[in-house]
Parts: sequence; structure tokens; C-alpha cells
Amino acid sequence: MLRFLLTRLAGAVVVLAIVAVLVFALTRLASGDPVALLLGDQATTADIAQARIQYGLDKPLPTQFVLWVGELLQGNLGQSLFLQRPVSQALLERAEPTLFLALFAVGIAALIGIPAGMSAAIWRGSAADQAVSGVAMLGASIPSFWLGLILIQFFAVRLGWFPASGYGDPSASFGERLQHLLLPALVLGLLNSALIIRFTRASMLDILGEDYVRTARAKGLPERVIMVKHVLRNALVPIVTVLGLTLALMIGGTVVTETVFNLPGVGNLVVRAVLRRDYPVIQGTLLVIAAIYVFINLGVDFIYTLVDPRIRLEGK
Amino acid sequence: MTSATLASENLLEIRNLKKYFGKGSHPVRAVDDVSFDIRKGETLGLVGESGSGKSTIGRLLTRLVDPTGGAMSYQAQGSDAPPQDLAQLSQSQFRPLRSKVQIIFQDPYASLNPRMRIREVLAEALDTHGLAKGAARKPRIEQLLQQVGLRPEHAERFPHEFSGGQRQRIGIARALAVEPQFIVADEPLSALDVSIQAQVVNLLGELKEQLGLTLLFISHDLDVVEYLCDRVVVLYLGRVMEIAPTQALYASPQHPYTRALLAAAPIPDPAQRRVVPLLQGDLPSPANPPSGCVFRTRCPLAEERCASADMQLREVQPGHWHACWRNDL
Amino acid sequence: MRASLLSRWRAAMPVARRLFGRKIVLAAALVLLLVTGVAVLYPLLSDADPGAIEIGQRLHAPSLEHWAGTDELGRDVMLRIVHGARYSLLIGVVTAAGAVLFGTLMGMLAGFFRRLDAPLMRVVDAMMSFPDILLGIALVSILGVSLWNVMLALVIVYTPRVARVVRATTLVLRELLFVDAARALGVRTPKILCKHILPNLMSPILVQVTFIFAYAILAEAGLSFLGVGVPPDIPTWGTMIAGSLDYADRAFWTIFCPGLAIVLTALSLQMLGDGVRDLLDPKLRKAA
Amino acid sequence: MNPIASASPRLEVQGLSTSFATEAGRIQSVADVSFAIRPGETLALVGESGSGKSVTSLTLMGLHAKTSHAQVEGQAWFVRRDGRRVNLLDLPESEKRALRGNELGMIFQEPMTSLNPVLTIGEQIAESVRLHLKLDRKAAHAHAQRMLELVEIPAAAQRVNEYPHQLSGGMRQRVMIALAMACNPTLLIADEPTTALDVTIQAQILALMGRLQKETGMSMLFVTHNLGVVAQYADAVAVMYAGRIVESAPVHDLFARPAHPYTRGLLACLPGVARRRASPVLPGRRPQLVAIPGQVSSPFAPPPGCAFAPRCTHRREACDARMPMLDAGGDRRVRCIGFTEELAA
Amino acid sequence: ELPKGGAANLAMVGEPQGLDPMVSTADLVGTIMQHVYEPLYTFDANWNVAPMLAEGMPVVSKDGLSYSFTIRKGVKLHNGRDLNADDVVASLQRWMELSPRGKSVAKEVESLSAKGPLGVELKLKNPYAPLLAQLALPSGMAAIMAKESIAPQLKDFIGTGPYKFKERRPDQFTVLTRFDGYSARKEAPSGYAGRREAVLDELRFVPVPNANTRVEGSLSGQFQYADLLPVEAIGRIEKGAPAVVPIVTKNFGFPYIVFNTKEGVLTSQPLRRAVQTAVGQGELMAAGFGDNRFFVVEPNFFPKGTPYYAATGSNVYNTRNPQAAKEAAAKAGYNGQPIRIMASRQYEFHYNMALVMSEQLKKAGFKTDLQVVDWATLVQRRNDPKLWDVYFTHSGLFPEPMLSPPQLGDDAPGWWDSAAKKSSLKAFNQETDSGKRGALWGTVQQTVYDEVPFIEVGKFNGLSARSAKLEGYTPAIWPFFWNTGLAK
Ligand SMILES: Nc1ncnc2c1ncn2[C@@H]1O[C@H](COP(=O)(O)OP(=O)(O)OP(=O)(O)O)[C@@H](O)[C@H]1O
Ligand SMILES: Nc1ncnc2c1ncn2[C@@H]1O[C@H](COP(=O)(O)OP(=O)(O)OP(=O)(O)O)[C@@H](O)[C@H]1O
Ligand SMILES: [Mg+2]
Ligand SMILES: [Mg+2]
Repeated sequence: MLRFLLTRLAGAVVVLAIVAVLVFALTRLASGDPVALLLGDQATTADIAQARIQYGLDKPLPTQFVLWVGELLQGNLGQSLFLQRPVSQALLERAEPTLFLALFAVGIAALIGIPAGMSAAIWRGSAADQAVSGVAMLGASIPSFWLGLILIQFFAVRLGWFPASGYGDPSASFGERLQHLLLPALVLGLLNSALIIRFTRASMLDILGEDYVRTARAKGLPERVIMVKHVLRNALVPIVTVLGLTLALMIGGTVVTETVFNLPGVGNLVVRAVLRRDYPVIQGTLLVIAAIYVFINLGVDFIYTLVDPRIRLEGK
Repeated sequence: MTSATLASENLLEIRNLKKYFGKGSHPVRAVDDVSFDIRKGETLGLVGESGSGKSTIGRLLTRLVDPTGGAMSYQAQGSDAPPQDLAQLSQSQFRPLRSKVQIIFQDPYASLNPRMRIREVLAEALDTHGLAKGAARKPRIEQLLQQVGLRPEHAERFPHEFSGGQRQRIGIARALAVEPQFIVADEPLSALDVSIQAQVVNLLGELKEQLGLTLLFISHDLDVVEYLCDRVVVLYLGRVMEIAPTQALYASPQHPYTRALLAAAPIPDPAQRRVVPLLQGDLPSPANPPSGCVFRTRCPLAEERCASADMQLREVQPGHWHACWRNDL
Repeated sequence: MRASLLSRWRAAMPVARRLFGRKIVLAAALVLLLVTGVAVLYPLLSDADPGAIEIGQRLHAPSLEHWAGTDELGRDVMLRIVHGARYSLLIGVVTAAGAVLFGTLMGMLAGFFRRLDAPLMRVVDAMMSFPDILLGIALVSILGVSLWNVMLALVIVYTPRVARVVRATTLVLRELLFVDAARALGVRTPKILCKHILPNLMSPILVQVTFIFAYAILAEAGLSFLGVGVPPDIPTWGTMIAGSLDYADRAFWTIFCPGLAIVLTALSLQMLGDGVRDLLDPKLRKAA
Repeated sequence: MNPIASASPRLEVQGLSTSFATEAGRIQSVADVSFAIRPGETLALVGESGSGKSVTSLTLMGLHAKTSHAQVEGQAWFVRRDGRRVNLLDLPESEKRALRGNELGMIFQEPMTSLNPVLTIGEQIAESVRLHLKLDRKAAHAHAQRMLELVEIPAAAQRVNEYPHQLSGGMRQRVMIALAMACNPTLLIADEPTTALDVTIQAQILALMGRLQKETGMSMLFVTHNLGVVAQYADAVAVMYAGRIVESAPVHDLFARPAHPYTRGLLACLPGVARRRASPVLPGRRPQLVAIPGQVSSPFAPPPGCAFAPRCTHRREACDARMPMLDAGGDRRVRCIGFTEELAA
Repeated sequence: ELPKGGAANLAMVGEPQGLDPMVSTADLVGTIMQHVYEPLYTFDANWNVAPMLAEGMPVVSKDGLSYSFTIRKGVKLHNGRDLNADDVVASLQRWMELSPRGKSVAKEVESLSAKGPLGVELKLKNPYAPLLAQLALPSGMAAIMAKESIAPQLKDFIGTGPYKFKERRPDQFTVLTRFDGYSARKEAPSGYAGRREAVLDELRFVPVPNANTRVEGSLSGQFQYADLLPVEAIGRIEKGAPAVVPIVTKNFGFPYIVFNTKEGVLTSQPLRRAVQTAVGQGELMAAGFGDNRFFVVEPNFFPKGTPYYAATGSNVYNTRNPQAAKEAAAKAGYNGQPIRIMASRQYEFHYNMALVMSEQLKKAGFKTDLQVVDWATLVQRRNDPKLWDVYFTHSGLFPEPMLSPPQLGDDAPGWWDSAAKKSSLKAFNQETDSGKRGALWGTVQQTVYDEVPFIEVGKFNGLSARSAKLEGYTPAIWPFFWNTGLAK
């Protein structure tokens, strides 16, 4: 088990190294000038050139990369050009809405997706199965921003049930903030439940077709026990995987939703950073998002080892 | 034991052949120090339980896997050229020899590309070695199909339009297409129904006779081996336990393992019910084989000395070799 | 091992009949056919300019004259949807084709040659640790906002996805006996890849094509919405929604109708993909 | 006559048919299957792949795939421990469940996949024991360990807490047997229990099953395609072809005087049998095996008459007209026009 | 009287580029930071320069080269200290070093020094009329800050304004709180001038880039003030009455189209004239602003009634004559080179106008290449003369012509440079008599119409909205929230 986790960890480190190179290349190849933006419409070419030197943007790219990696290794993600603060601080400030939104949405997605996927698999081929599968496919075909805009139009603008956007006042209570998250979480949750439905259904079907389920039936166990103890328990591993991945993807994938709902989260940060060419922020955020993905994957692997004795007892 | 030239009757001399899978301190010793000869024109049976290394030997001979050690000297039939060590050849050096050495696989469903018509399957074999080009192509394919008991119009079909037995015939035709001298048949029957097995056994027998082939017949069905083979090699855990002419082996097996194996095979005759002397326990792991004689952990006759000394094959009768201390069986 | 007669029979049945035997798959195919047909033919038959600005006709509600109303510059929304179909389909086709081309190459190499596996797949892992849309944003902001750059970015985004699927399938195929049989015959490796591996990858690749086609249409819309997609003067369904965003409350149709086109097309593609997937060998499906 | 033969059957199957709806129409997987098994008796069900052996046994257990819209006809009278005679095909699901794993045990072909990988083998046995014998957790665990000892698993006390992947194939099949036998069933259905195993392991498992059967007096339906195994272990044999029983007989009679052309062909194509039958073999010149030509017809296009007719060397016109009846002569029942005529003569 | 206290949520168009009001000329920075920092002078309701931190108007020497300022006594900085002349000198020095505006002023300045605790003297090289206006403008502000807080990058924002800086969470809010030690002027409030009083406890500037969201937020009462709304929203806002009040700021700003006079096809002045002939400003304004309540199509850069009103050039304004343009272009030697038009969607009206202009040019036989890029790319690319021919932007309408657009100065993208420009501007800038300056501006305006370094499209009104409860608010280009309070 330890060996399994160690190899995974080593793999994760390699992946992160590649990610770092990719991230730097991605951001620095972009056109667009953060400095000109920063100085405003009245700034002249000379002003801009001078400011570039101040921000170290005049150095050749390899030098910039080495400097950046050096800082990274010390745990320093750099200083935002635009926000006048360390990237890590900017990220921490945005973490809350994104984290809650992602958790909230994954919760909704799981709450819809797992039971729906399970029932579709159990009553395979039935009308209910087809309906669930159809809805899942529909969910995967709707652009999230479009659904968001439409829900805003109806539930926020016309009906006024939810706040249309934002994350509440600086002084808003936690409850009020959650209220702001409800509609975006619903959008994300609904759409992502599609993936979970499909996945749950597929893994349930795989497992329902396994010989040991037949064995369990041959023992005369009630169907309910079979489903929970034998099927779900085994399906849990892939389901946990997909939940983990959904969570990981959502942390960065809330980009569009956060923009639609004007939530001050990480996704929003990154989009704005791209529009502002705030390189340190783009680099830092992309890196952190990829790292979260990699580490959630690692966590999922760890859960694997807990659930599946074949891995847990490996090498014993 | 390596010889500069092969004994005249031998097509292949296999010496100390080894194949270890995996690295580290405990590689899987799939084939460990195996030596035997294959004579020209004979059918040699290779028997043993699952995991004993039968397929691995077959794949080593056709260089589908590269050996870890040992030699496989090959002297082409009807040629005066010096023998070649198949183990030393690189893949590209071996390529021309592939028309001489062919293999038939166990699973008739997986061994044919589902996207290729039978004609294409056979044509690929011919193309690879530049055989039967142009106008000769079509008659050659028809001839091959006929040889294995299929009709010419089958050439345009896809594999899934055939039954298992027919597919196995196609596999045989593909191997025959390059006019080989030597064919490894890796359990060609085990995936087939009994009623079909006989068809394929008969076909193999006929072809061998007609074409003067040398056959390495891998099987775990002792009855078929007895029926089809001239000599038999018994494997256990990647090592040779016994080599003998078929009749001698079935009449008087010398190694305790061979005896156990023969005794365990159920005889299809209710009049001959027997209480079998059972082997205890399971096969040890090939990654961690027992010291000394690898069979000793299950051997009903095991003694202390079995654990220490390395067992070598001994010739007890002319052509009858086995790897056990005892001569009293 | 022993395939039942049933599965033998199923393999023999004409693919098309089994694929379109299901009503829903047939319906999806028809919708796609309609969308493609209109997209290709209409602009040939009519010279109405989707960019024609009629400031006087701003934001008219759907009517007989303007089936889907007009937008903030008085352009006919339906006409733009029809023309947009061309771009959206083009983006889908090019992205799917490109991703499949490179992904298949990468996946096949990684799957077939053990030595290439680890390095190639680590790069794939790294690329896949970014959410699609994020990678898309980053790439488009590098490449610049243009139709071709969006396609290029989406190809890069989806290549790893294909590579993974293809690699997994190749790993399975590589172990199949017919590959060994070809090697035993002396068939050279490039030929084995082309004749034995590639044709058997077609089914999973076909599934990927339809899905990536759908994802590409969705992703383009998302990128355009964020302002890092196709230039707004090209009427894709995504740019149409993005362009009319500020008028959503007054002129709902300006965002609703193009969105509906996206949903309908993506849904049809995914249903078709699902139908194709259902036809697949279950072993390969697991690998995918 | 032996005492078994005289007892009334524990299981009597009459006219069992199972069909499945598929995309191409109904498949008649099992048609008009009748047989009886007496207490302590072993009936072997042999036949080619796809002949309906597994479907027959699964239908009896009530485990046939229900998603394929299975249609089941016929009766299967089973004498319960308390002496009641019930029709297995007709029981409400809850009663069937009460029988399964309790009075009806089943062993499957694939020992590697038939056990749940995430549960200890002890738990998998104990689960069934708790359900049917109403034992508490501790007692059930102890019972599971006893069962492992019974099937000769060394170090049972330790093994009981291990997971399936830690056991070899042979050991897992022993666990499957322990599982099936845990509640002391009166009928054991074994679907090719040794096909996946090596001969030496097969011998162990068969010996074990024979011993257990002797000790408990249970009846056994033994599905196999290995005629050697049939000859060694069965009391009676039923040969299936294309979903139907074509011949059933006591094992000695069947091997000595096979009546149906298919059975005859089956025996003739065994090298071992061929060798024994053939007069002294000349080295180098082997007798041809007598192969059955052709292959099984597709279940979607069954021939109108006898299903074996297309491959039969004794085929006549009448064979193509209709499916012959399963006619009885003594202990033996054969589905062949030739046999019927012989009987009549 | 307004009740003291309360907090207002103010929806702004985005996140400020920073909080240093000197470094950035962005309006948003000025809007927020004018509450924290104050300049020496400011504008009153009629765009007249009025003293703010200065006691009164400066004493100017006869030759117009020396300005003496006196600072108000007892003005408290946010750190509790009294403001003195050293602070002012240091601040203005920093302004002249760092601020794009300050830098252009610095070119005219001979020296700057403190004269006593409250006196400051500034000496010019040449007479420079726009000086006071430059000092007064909130964007690129000549903000007066505590000397000890001055650094190349500001860490503490210590000014003298009625509000002090509390917290900034980028993309969430920037919060200012009342500065209790504020020393207000005594004069009645007028525009930015006069008495300022922090009635509200807290000002929260919330960045809301999506215009619709700003509209909805103000309708739902989430925002007490919503800045710069799309004109389309007027209907909804009017429906939201009486809870929500629309604010229309007349002559809020002007869109302008810059031409590249340095490289590319449009270096040819006759060709630029041809383009001008093809363009119909009326249509552009309609595409950009929809409702004609919100824009004015007129050639004069400054509205009627202001000192710089001039009718010069009206004959070439809003001509939209494709035929004439085609002929003129042919004469200018145009043979189908594509004209690269750069626009961003940061501001929807830029893009809409670019789209329409492209259509107009096509009608006149021009080939156009519309490049829609994001704002960051546009501001980068416009600095490279190789990359573009035309770009779209806009500016607030300021009371002093020299403040905007930057093309009137040197070195701005477009690189307009000609003898006519130099002479007309020199005359205009050196004239300190505001009466005479009006006429001189007419020459400058004529030069712009002749040489077409840029096209002034028209004037648009700003639409904002406030909650009816937010009382005391006076419309302004850089909205301010002193003297406003929340009714109970
Ligand atoms: N590619 C491989 N990698 C690792 N181990 C292998 C590989 N191929 C075979 N082995 C191992 O080598 C040993 C011998 O395998 P081999 O397939 O030769 O046995 P076999 O006698 O053919 O068995 P069977 O009757 O099951 O076909 C087994 O333990 C097997 O697990
Ligand atoms: N759920 C099902 N749906 C449709 N057809 C089925 C189903 N189960 C079995 N069949 C078909 O019924 C026939 C009999 O199958 P069965 O599994 O009983 O054969 P078998 O005799 O056990 O063969 P084997 O020796 O391969 O196990 C086959 O043609 C099979 O394809
Ligand atoms: Mg093998
Ligand atoms: Mg079966």
C-alpha cells in the first residue's frame, strides 16, 4: 500500500513539474500588456516602457522563468501586478466562495446523480432508465453560462427568489452568502450531475454484471442487501473517483459560472487575471488549480486503498 | 551442452533457456533452465499445469518474447548452412526466419483481426515474405483454404462470420501460408467444444503428414497429447520434469509429478473409476519457487535431500529423461 | 472466451441498422442532418447577409418576418443562427478531427511502445489537470482571439482526452493475439500499427469524435462568452449569446435561440455518440 | 437396483423451457427439458457451449437474467427438508430467496470472479449463515471457519479473515463450495465447477465434492462438458443439444451403449475413447478420430425438425419434418426417430 | 439634514487598476480615491477651477510664469498630523514623476518649492494655461498625500479626504470609512468644490463588470448606486421608480476613433479624409448608444455654452457619403489595402460602433479587417504602429481641452505630429486669457477635422442609477459620495 501511494506521489510530482513549465509557457506567450492596462488610457509609450522595467517584465523569458521557479520552490507564488498583493493572498481571499460553491455543487450533483444513476442501472432498460439517461445527456449538452443566464432571468429577475449575483455585502452573514451561492450551485450541480449519473450507472452496470453479484443472489440475500453491501460497496470506488474529479475540476471549472454570477472566486480571479494579463496571478492560480486536481486524485487513490483490499493488502 | 552443429535428426536444440518476467529481487521465473530437442518431422507435446511456462516457451521459440538466457539452435531443414542460435538473433535478423517458424494460438476469437477479411489475413502473411505474388495470389489463397477444410468463397468473409472451429482453421491456414517447417501450436483446442476439437486434431494430423511439418503441440489435455504426439515434455513451474517418447511416458511415467498428472486426468469410462492419489496443495508462485526440486512441496515422496540439491535431467532409458532422485517408480 | 452465438450474431448484423434501430438515435441523426443541411445549403441559396445592420430594427421580438427576432444591431437572429451553424459545425469538425488525429497518434505511440508511455502520459496528465475551459482560456489568450486559434486551442485541449482513450484501447489491443500473430509472421511495426491497431481503434475514436464535436461547440460558446473565443463579428452561436448578453432582459430571444441551437446540436451529437458506444465491444468500452 | 434409484426424486423437472427476448427476436435457450434427481444422486448435464446448460441451472435457482425478459415454462418439483413438494418455478420471490443458499446451493464456474473482492471470505459465508440459520454474528463466524475446515482449507482460522484475492484459484473454489454448503443444502447445483482449474486441482475439488455429498446425502446437478469428469463422478447423465435434452441415461449405460447419434459422436471424438476402442495402434499411424462434422445451428434459425439433423450421419427425411419426442426405454430416454423406431420394433 | 451613519454599496464597472491615483489615469481609480485624497484645486458645478486644499486661487505673476499657492490651515491628514507645504511639494513632485498627466506638466515646470509652512511656489518655463485644470482633475490626480507615506508604490493611503482607506479585496470590494478629523471648507457645495461632509459611515465600492448585473442589483436594492449602466436599461430603471432613480449625466463623454498616422495605409492624410467622408457619426452613435436621449450628434467638441464651443469643421462631420469617399480614396491612391480596425468589447459601444464603421467603409469600397481583441491586447497593440490602422476608444468630456484625448499631446498612439498641430496648440496653450482661448480652440478643432488624426464621434450621456434613499447625490463624471446619506 505504501509503495502504491509512493509511486503515485512520485507521478504527481512529475506531473506538477510539467504543469509548472506549461503554465509559464502558456502565460508568457500571451500577447497583451499588463502595464499599459495598469497605467490607463492616458499613459504614453515611454511611461509604459519605464513601468515594465519596474515590474521586471523587461528581462528575457528564461531569466523570468528561473526567477519564478526559484520563488516557487520557496513557496512564493509571486506578487500580483494588478492587485498589489502576493498571489497567495489573492488566492486565499477568493478561496471561500469557490470552495463552498464547488462543495455545494458537488453535493447537489451527488445527491441527484448517485441515486438517479443507481436506479437507472438497477432498472436497466426501463422507461425510468431511458428518462434518466436522456436527462443526463441533456445536462451534458447545456452550456453552463446559458443555463445560468436563464435561471437568473427567471428566478432572480422575474421572480426575485434569489439574489442575481455577487457574494453579498462585505458585512453579509454566512447564511446570506450561501443564499448567493444557491443559484450558481444549482446550475453547476445540475449540469455536473449528468456526468455522475452516467458514471454511476455505468459502474453499477459493470458491477451488477459481475459474477459475485450472482453469487450473492444464490445465497438468497434480499435484493436490498445485495445492492448496498455487494454492489454499492464495489461501485463506491469509481463513484468516489468521479466525485473527487468533479470536485477538482469544479474548483477551476467554476470560471464560467463565477463570471455569470459575478462571484469573487478563484475562477473569476483567473479570468480577470487573463484579461488584465496579470501573469503572476495567472501562473499561480493555474498552478494551484492543477495541484489541487493532482492532489485530489492522490486523495482518491488513497481512498481506493482504504476501500479496496486488493490494493490495501498489496505486498503483505 | 551447446553444440556447434546439431545432431542430425534435430531441428531445434534448446539449451538452458530462461525467461524471467519483471525486474527486482523476485522476477517471475516463467521458464527456468529448460533444455530439450525438437526432432525433424516429429510432433512434440508440451504439457504442464497452468502457469508452468508452456506458452512462454512457445513464444520464445517464435521470438514473440526475448529470452533472458540460454540458446535455441536451429538448423533449417534441407540446408547445409550452420545452425543459427535463435536466442542471439535480433528481431530484424530473425524476420526472414519467421517464414520457417510459425505459431497457432489458443484463442480463435482473439487471434484474428476482426476488421480484416480472411483474404487479407492470408495475403498479409504472403506479402510479408514476398510469396505468391500477382496472379499466383488467388489460387494460393484458395489452396490454403482448401487445405484447412474451408471453401474458397470464405475468403471474402470477416472472422466473426465463422465458428470457433473454423476460425482455428483460419489461424492454421495463416501459419501455413508462409510455408513453415516448424509450427508451435499453443493449446489450439482448449477453446473449442469437444465435437469440434476432433475436427481440428484430425486436420493437424493430416497437415503434418502432408507437409512434413515439425510440430510443438502445447496442451494440458493429456489424452490429446497421447493421441497426437511422438514425444512429450512435462513442465512444472518453468522446469522440465520429464521427457520421454509418448508410449513410454504414459505406460511408465518416471517422475512423481508426471504420475500425479496422469492420475488426476479423469478417464472417460465409468467402468474405470479410480481413487486418485491426490497432490496436496497448490502450485507455488513462480516468482518464489521452492529450493532444490521445485515439485517437492507437493510431492508425496519428498525427502529432505530434495530441498537442497539442484535437480538435473537424467536419462534413465534411451530417450527417456527425468528430474528425480528416484529410479524405483 | 467462448463468445456466445448471440454475440457472434450481433457482430454480424449490419451496423447501421443496429445503430439507427433505436428511435432516439435515429432522431438525433435526423436533427444533425437537418442542421448540417441547412447550414450548408441555406447560405448557398440565399444571399441574405447575416451581418447586415439595421439600427432601426433593433431588438424586435420574434415575428413572421424575423422568426427569432432581431438583435441589438437589428440583425436577424434566425439568419445568424443559420450562418452560425456553419461556424459552430466547422469548429466542431475541425476540433474533433484535429484532436483525434493528434490524440490517436499520441495514444497509439504511448500504448504500443512502453518506453514512450510514461513521458507521453505524464504530459497528458499535466494537460488534463487543468479544467477544459481554463486551458482553453489560457491558450486562446496566447494565440489571440480568432476563429482558427479557437480551433487550435480546442484541439490542444481535447487531444489529451483522445490520447488517453486511444492509449487504453491500444494497451488492450496490443495484448490481443492477432497482434502477436502478425508479429510472428514478421509484419513490421508501422504496418502492425496501421493495419491491426488503428482499424480496431475506430469505434472508440468514432465515439470520441461525436463527443468532442459536442464539447467543442459547447466550449466555443463558453470561451466566446468569456471574451476569449471567436471574434464577435463572426456569428457563431457562442458569439451571438455573448454579444447580446446585455440585452437578455429586454430581448430574451437573442440569447435563448442561439442557446437552444447549441443544446439541440450537442444533445444530438451526444446521443449519436452514445448509440455508437452501445455498439462497441464491451471490453473496449471498459477501457475507454 | 441401488437404494438411490428406488427413492422418490428430490427434484423433478418437467418440460422446462426458458426463452429470452433479444433485439432479433426470442431465443429459445432451453426447451422442454425434463429430468429427475434422487436424494444422494448426481446428475451430470453435458453438452456443447451454448446448449443451455447454464440457463437450465440458473432458471432452477431463479437467477436467470430477468432484464432480457425471460419467459419460463414448465415445472420443477422440489422436495423440501420438511417434506413439502414445491414448484421452484412458481414460488414467490421471497420463498425462493429463503430456499436459495439454504436448501439449494450453487457453485459457479469462475472461482476468480465469483467472490466479492471487498469482503472477507468469512463474512461472505457468515452472511448466508446469519440469514438462513439465524445465527448471531459470532456464531456465524465460527460456523464459517468450520466450513472452511470442512473443505480442507489449511489454516482456516486465519484464512477466514482474508480476502479472495489472497487465495489461489483452487482455494477460492473451495470457498465457493463452503459457501454453497454452509446451510447444508439438499440440492447442489454445480455449473462447471472445475473447468477453470488445473487437472490436479480439479481432482482435489471433485474428490472433495464427492466426499461431502456422501457425508450429507445431498443431490447434485453437475453441469460440465468434460465427459471424463462425467464418467468418473456422475450417477446419471443428461446430454443437451441446442437447448434440448437429446439423451439421458445412467452413466454406465450411456458410455457403454450411447443411443443418440450426437452422444455417439461425442464419445467417438474423444482421443482417449478412440484409443481404447481401436485395436492395437501402429506407431506412427494413428486412427482418425471420428469427428462430428459441421457446427451447431444458430439459435435464431433453428431447423424445423431435429436440431442435430444437419450434422447427423443417420439423418433421414423424417428428421427434418419435426422435432422427435424424448422417448423412454427403461432408464433411458432418447430424442431420436431412430431410437423411437427401434423401441417400437 | 441627512442622518449620519450607514453604509452604501456602490456598484462600479470593475476593479480599480490600483489605488494609486497618480500612477493610473483610469477613471475608476480617481472616482474612488478622490474620497481619500484631495487636490489643491478642483472644479465647481460650472467647471470653474475652485480651491480645495489651497486657501484660495493662486497668486500668478504678471508674466504668467510663477504661481504661489497657500495651503489651508489646520487641514488634518489621516494619520492625525497637520498638512504642510512639504507634503504638498513632495506630492506634486511625485505626481510629476509618476503620473502620465504630471509628466506632461513637468515639461513646463521650471521649479517647485516650499515657501514657509503653508506656502508653495511653482515656476513655469513658458506660460501654460491648462495648469490649474491639470492640478484639479481627479483622474491621474495631483493628489496631496502625507510625505511619510510617499513611496514609488504606495502602501499606506494617507490623504486628507473625508474618507479614509479601510480595506481592499480585489474583485470584491474596496471599503472607505469616514475620517472623523476631516476639516471641511466653509463654502457651500458646488460640483466637486465647497464643503464636503462624510455623512455615510462607510463607502463600499463593489466591482460589478457585468452591466446587467449592475442594473439588476440596483433594482433589487442590493446597490445604493450603480455606475455607468447601458442605456437600454433606462426603461427598467424607470419602471423601478420610485425606489430607484435614474441619473443621466449630460455630456458625459465622447467616443473617438484614432488613426495611425505613422505607419500603414492611413499615413496618407487624403485617405484619412476619405475615410472621414465615408463615416456617418450619427449611425455610429445610434449603434453605440441606441436611444437618442443618450447621445448627441454634433461636430463641436465642446457643448454649446461652454468656453470652447466652436463650429469649425462641421461640413466634414457626419457626411456618410460613400460615393464621395470612394472617389476621394481613389484619388488618394487607395487600391484595396485592408484597413485594420481594432476594437475591444470591454466597452460594448466600441465594438458596436466599430462594426458599423466597418460596414460604412465597405460601402465606400474600402476593405476592412475588423480585429476584435480584448482590452489588454488593444492597449498593448496600439503602442506598436505596425499592428493597426484604426482603433476605438472613448474619454470623459473634461472642461479643459488639453486633458483629453492624449493625441493632442505628444507620443500618444497615432503619433499625430504636424506643423499645423504644433502651431495651433502652441498658440492655444500659451494663451492664459480664457476668453481668447475659446477662439484659439476653434483653430485646433479645425486642424483635427483637416488632418484627421482621430474622429470625434459625438457626445454621450451617462446613465447611472441610485436608490431613492441615497439622498444628496449630485451627478458627476467621477461620482462622489460625500454629502450623500441614506434616508431612513
Ligand atoms: N508478459 C508476462 N509478464 C509477466 N509474467 C508473465 C508474462 N507472461 C507469462 N507470465 C508468467 O509466466 C508464467 C508462465 O506463463 P505461461 O503463460 O507460459 O504459462 P502456461 O503454461 O502457458 O499456462 P496456461 O496453461 O495458463 O496457458 C506464469 O506465472 C505467468 O503469470
Ligand atoms: N440473458 C440472456 N439473454 C439472451 N440469451 C441468452 C441469455 N442467457 C443465455 N442466452 C443464450 O442461451 C443459450 C444457452 O446458454 P447457456 O449459457 O445456458 O449455455 P451453456 O450450455 O451453459 O454453455 P457454456 O458451456 O458455454 O457455459 C446461448 O445461446 C446463450 O447465448
Ligand atoms: Mg498458455
Ligand atoms: Mg454455461
